[in-house]
Amino acid sequence: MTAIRFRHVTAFAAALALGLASTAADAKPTIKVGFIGPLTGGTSSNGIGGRNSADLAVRLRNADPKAKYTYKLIVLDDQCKPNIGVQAATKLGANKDVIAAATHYCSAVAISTVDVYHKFGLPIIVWGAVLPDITYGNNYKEVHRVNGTMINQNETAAKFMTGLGYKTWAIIHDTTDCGKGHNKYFTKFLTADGGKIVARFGVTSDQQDFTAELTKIKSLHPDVIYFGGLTPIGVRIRAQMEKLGVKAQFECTSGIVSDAFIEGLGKLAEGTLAFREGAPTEKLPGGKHFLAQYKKQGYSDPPEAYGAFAFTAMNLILDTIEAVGPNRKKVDRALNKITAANPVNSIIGKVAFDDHGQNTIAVITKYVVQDGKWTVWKESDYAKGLRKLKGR
Amino acid sequence: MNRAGAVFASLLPGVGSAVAVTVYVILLLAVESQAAIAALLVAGVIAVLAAARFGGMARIGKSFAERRIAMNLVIVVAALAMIGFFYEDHFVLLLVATVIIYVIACLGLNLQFGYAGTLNFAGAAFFGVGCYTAAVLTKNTAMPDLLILVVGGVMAAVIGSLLILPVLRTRSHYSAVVTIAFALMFKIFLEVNDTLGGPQGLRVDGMNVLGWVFNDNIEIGENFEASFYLNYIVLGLVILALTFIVVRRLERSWVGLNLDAVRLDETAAACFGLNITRWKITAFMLGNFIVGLAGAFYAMMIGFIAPTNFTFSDSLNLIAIILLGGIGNPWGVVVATTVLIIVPEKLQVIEEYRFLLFGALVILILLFRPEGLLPRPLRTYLPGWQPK
Amino acid sequence: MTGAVNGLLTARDLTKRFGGVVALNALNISVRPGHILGLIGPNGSGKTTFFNVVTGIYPTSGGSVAFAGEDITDFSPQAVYRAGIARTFQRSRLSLSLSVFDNIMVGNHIRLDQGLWFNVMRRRDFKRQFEESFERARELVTVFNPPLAARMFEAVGGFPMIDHRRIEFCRALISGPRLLLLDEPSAGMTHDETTELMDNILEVKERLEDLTIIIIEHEMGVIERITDICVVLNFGQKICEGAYQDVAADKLVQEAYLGIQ
Amino acid sequence: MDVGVFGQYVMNGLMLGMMYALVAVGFTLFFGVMDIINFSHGDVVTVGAFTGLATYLGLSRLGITWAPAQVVIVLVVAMLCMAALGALIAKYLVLPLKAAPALNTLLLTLMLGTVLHEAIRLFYSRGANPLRFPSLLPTNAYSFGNFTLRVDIAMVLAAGLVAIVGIHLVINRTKLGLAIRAVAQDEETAKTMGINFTLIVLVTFAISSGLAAFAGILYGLYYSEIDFAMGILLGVIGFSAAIVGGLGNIYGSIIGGFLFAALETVGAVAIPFASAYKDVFAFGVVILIMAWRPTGLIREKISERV
Repeated sequence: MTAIRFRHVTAFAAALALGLASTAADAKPTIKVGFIGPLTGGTSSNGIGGRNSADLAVRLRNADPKAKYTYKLIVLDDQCKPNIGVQAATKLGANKDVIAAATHYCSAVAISTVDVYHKFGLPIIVWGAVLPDITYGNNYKEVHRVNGTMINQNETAAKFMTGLGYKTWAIIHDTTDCGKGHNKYFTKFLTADGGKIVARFGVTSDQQDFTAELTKIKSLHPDVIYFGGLTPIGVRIRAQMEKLGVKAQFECTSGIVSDAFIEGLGKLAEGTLAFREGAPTEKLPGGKHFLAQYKKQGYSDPPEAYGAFAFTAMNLILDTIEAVGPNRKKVDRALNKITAANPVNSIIGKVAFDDHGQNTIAVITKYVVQDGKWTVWKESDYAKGLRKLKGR
Repeated sequence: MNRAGAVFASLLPGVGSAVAVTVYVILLLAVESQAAIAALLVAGVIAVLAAARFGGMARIGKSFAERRIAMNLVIVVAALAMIGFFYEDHFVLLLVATVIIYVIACLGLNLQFGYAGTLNFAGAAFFGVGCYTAAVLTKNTAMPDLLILVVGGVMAAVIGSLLILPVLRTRSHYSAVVTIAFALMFKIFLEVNDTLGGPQGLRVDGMNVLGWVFNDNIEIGENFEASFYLNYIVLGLVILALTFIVVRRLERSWVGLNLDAVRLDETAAACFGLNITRWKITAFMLGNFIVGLAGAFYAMMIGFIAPTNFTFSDSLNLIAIILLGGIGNPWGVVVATTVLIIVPEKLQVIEEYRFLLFGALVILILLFRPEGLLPRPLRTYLPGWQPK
Repeated sequence: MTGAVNGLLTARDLTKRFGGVVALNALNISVRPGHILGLIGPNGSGKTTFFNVVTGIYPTSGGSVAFAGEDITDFSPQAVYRAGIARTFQRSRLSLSLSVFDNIMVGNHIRLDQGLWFNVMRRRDFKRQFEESFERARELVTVFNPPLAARMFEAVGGFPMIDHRRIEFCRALISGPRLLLLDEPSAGMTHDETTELMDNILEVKERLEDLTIIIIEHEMGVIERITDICVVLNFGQKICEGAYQDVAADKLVQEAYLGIQ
Repeated sequence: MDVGVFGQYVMNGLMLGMMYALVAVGFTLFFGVMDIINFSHGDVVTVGAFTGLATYLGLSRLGITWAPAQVVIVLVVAMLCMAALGALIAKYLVLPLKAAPALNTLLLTLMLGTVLHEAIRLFYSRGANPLRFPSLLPTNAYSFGNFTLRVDIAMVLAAGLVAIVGIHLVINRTKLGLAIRAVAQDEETAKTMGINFTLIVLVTFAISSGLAAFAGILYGLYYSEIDFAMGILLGVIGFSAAIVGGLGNIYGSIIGGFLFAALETVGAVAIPFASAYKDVFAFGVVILIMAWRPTGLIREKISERV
């Protein structure tokens, strides 16, 4: 019996400690908000950039004396894997203290988590995933998105590439909804613009060896290899293209616009093309301010391509909570009121959600890797004709 | 001492410990501050060690053995109390439900490994078979969900039967590679096979039994609303109870004896007429059935499944649970599952390191206490039975 | 070969080869019902192999085995057991982690209802069967060692070697076989223990008149004391058969053992 | 399919086969001397690769940038470290469990594998992400139609083959090899012949693990990318290869390695639309072979005393 008495004692001790801890909180009530993104794995640089940017929004808010609440950011890792994402989403949704969240860089994850947010009534703003169906595939009032979809970037991509005079394509895409989406839309626009697709391969999201596919592609001599997917596979394909002596222009999507892609390939990255919705961060209305603040906080990693979106998403959430108070339903209703009729200003310019909670981003930026940097096409030596893409 | 006194005396340790454990678990689940949780865990370990040191364990065990019916009731009450305490906390209830499901699955694997000695490295794969069965059936058929659970189990058993020939013909290392190869094959297959959702995975509809929708919160009147996870927990507990009884009775019967004999010495067993093949198949099929059933249930509860749910390391974790709990001891499974699932979830500090810790833990167990936390006791065919 | 005619177990030209090695070479052995036959010979002369072939652990390479008029050549071990042949092993193959009762019940397999439904759902009937089996086992154990009967539900690992042997005997006898194959029961036991054990065997033999036993032994004392007839093997061949005294006197046998040329 | 493409496939197949064989040989050596399966082997490959990468980074810090020197030093350091690791594993984890059931050792090594690659994931800087492995070999290439031969790949291939031949010579031509084979044959007799059993086990583990490091670095050079999980599949394939060839038989495991690679490549060619099926295909075949030849293609002698 000693054991049992002993347990009781410690139990109460623990309870006591708990009580003290809670009373020791400061005057402002603390509100929890969430962030989910890929913090580990091949796409982690984007995830961490996004995490830091969201965290920046929270820090600035907590530093602001006028703020009604103190905010605590709950950060979860979705590893860019759908089921891990669903687990993370369930965690946030199930935790009643979390009022709203900025979630997901990977479309594959986002598309599978929207149900969860709907089930738990947790308002979220997607900050990086580009698959249209995330917002347009359902009527969930809880789901919003500040960044654009993959439709426009693929339209631009097709027009641009055919414009450069390329004729034949081989498409490699990962078989997640994200890769399939890219495959679908790029094919649609490319065939419209008269491009010819000679081969098409669906690959799994953690495939290591592409020699089989590339050997096949090589024997078909396409002008361009289009890759619809994310950084890690992009790196492998490009590297193995070199090993097999595949001489084709490498064209990708917003999914590889990250420093990790360049780090992973070094010199080989040179000349890779990619397309992304939204202007480059430094050219955004509030871009300068954002980058300055980001620098000031001294994060070890860069904000990456979608940091500005993550910052905006989190800021929107915080503004809304300040306005209507920490209540999921209220916050959600308030977010849905941000429409073309009454848009709000943010560092990425005006944000207005349509009836599917989708923010409209018209501008698409064309990137090319030049000297180990993602360079806007217009300003690149390639556009100026000082350097040549493959086969031009 | 009079009769009533004696009864009381024999009940006290069991009831006392049950109450203590219940309170403890509730606290552990309720507490948020990492320090408090750590403190609780340390306290728990010390308490258990102390209990063992001063023979408390023996007394508790004794009173559980003597007052079976009473104790079972106590356990049920304790479980209900726990659930009642958290009736509206989605997250805690989700944890509890997960624990329940994993216990069921591990009971199945325990049947294979603990009794028949067939080490199945594809546990997660067969779990996955159940999950995908549920996903496909809920989407494409109007089959009643309870039936789907059963079908999930059957599918796991059927697909498992593909492995029976190689598993039977091979011995230890070699049969290990069969299940390992299958585990990997299964995951890769799911990834590359588009019709089953590929790496994207599949949505699964929640359960709906006779019009009772499991995914809706339970609302009674205006101001009472309980988490929808309660539905799953209740059903889960029922399934668990049934599984537990079946496994327990199997162990406490000639079948259990035969399985042990087969595991310990095939040749000798054969010389006394035991049909090795029959018993290995029985254990393998039944085990996979249980695992698959658990899988189907899990899929419908969690609502989404993808290949990365069913990796080789997931299979290893299932084995780790059995090993930690004490090979062949169902109660061990319960304890080990609770520890391995709840502790990392609560103690966020270690959550990141959980796999590392699992691995290290198992290594230590194998080196220093191969019989696990709760070593399997000798077989008692009829609890409380005394030779005349 | 007179015995062969009405022998309970009769091996004809039984042959077993492992690759090039001939372990049993056209062996003819027959044992009369109710007899105790001693099987002796130097190490590697094929005694245990003979048991393993008879009990179906090894397939034969030639020849035949008949039991009670039925041809049991290359029967599976299970079938041999069902036919009524039980055995013990040289290195006692008990499951040390199981209880005495469990180990004995393994031998009782043939009498126990193996149906899943019976075992899981019909617990009342199971209880009855269990109690019967327990009584049976307890009686048998009492014959060998009364104190043991009080400790039926303790792990075998905790008992001394001699009790292991006894438990093994019980495991072999519980099913009421007609032929008992004992593989060197005295192995790893002191002289006194061996004597004790032999008393046990003889005691059992008295109770079960028509039980036939084939015993492999090195202890000549044992053989002399309990066997009705001996067969001497060397290099898988029978070199001599007869009552112990005659066999012991035989020149070939002495050579085989002492290596006199 | 034209000759060039065919040649390319053969090249890919040889490359994979060589890596599998290197790993498989390790498994078979463990099994030979100890009758155990060391499932951490695959992750030792990983650790070896990461050690190599770390060494490279270190060298660059020191300003040693002459590629040939880098290659040699990276290889030597990684192989020595892994050899040491292997010996430690043998001494403190495998030998203590000698008396326990074989499955315990299997489990222990499996878990050790988890510990190893999890440790990399958690404690190696950015270890959770795929890391770029430097191409330390000349990258100029020669094209013949659709067939491209890259110097570095040719060198990697050659190196691998040399290693395989080397280990084969060690086992069959040296005193050490004799001792190893003696232990593999019959531990007791070997002991009576005055062979230090423990020492031989340690040495064997060291050799195999050294080979693993070698394989890991070749992997890095070939894919120019390594990540903490790479060893899992590699290990299992290596093990399967060893099993298919018949554990404890060096030739068997080498054959098994190349056979496995051949299966994958054939699978990839046969179903190019989803070349990832190649692994499903390969593992399926392994299971079938197990059913057909329960102790591997080249039978391992099983003697049971009753």
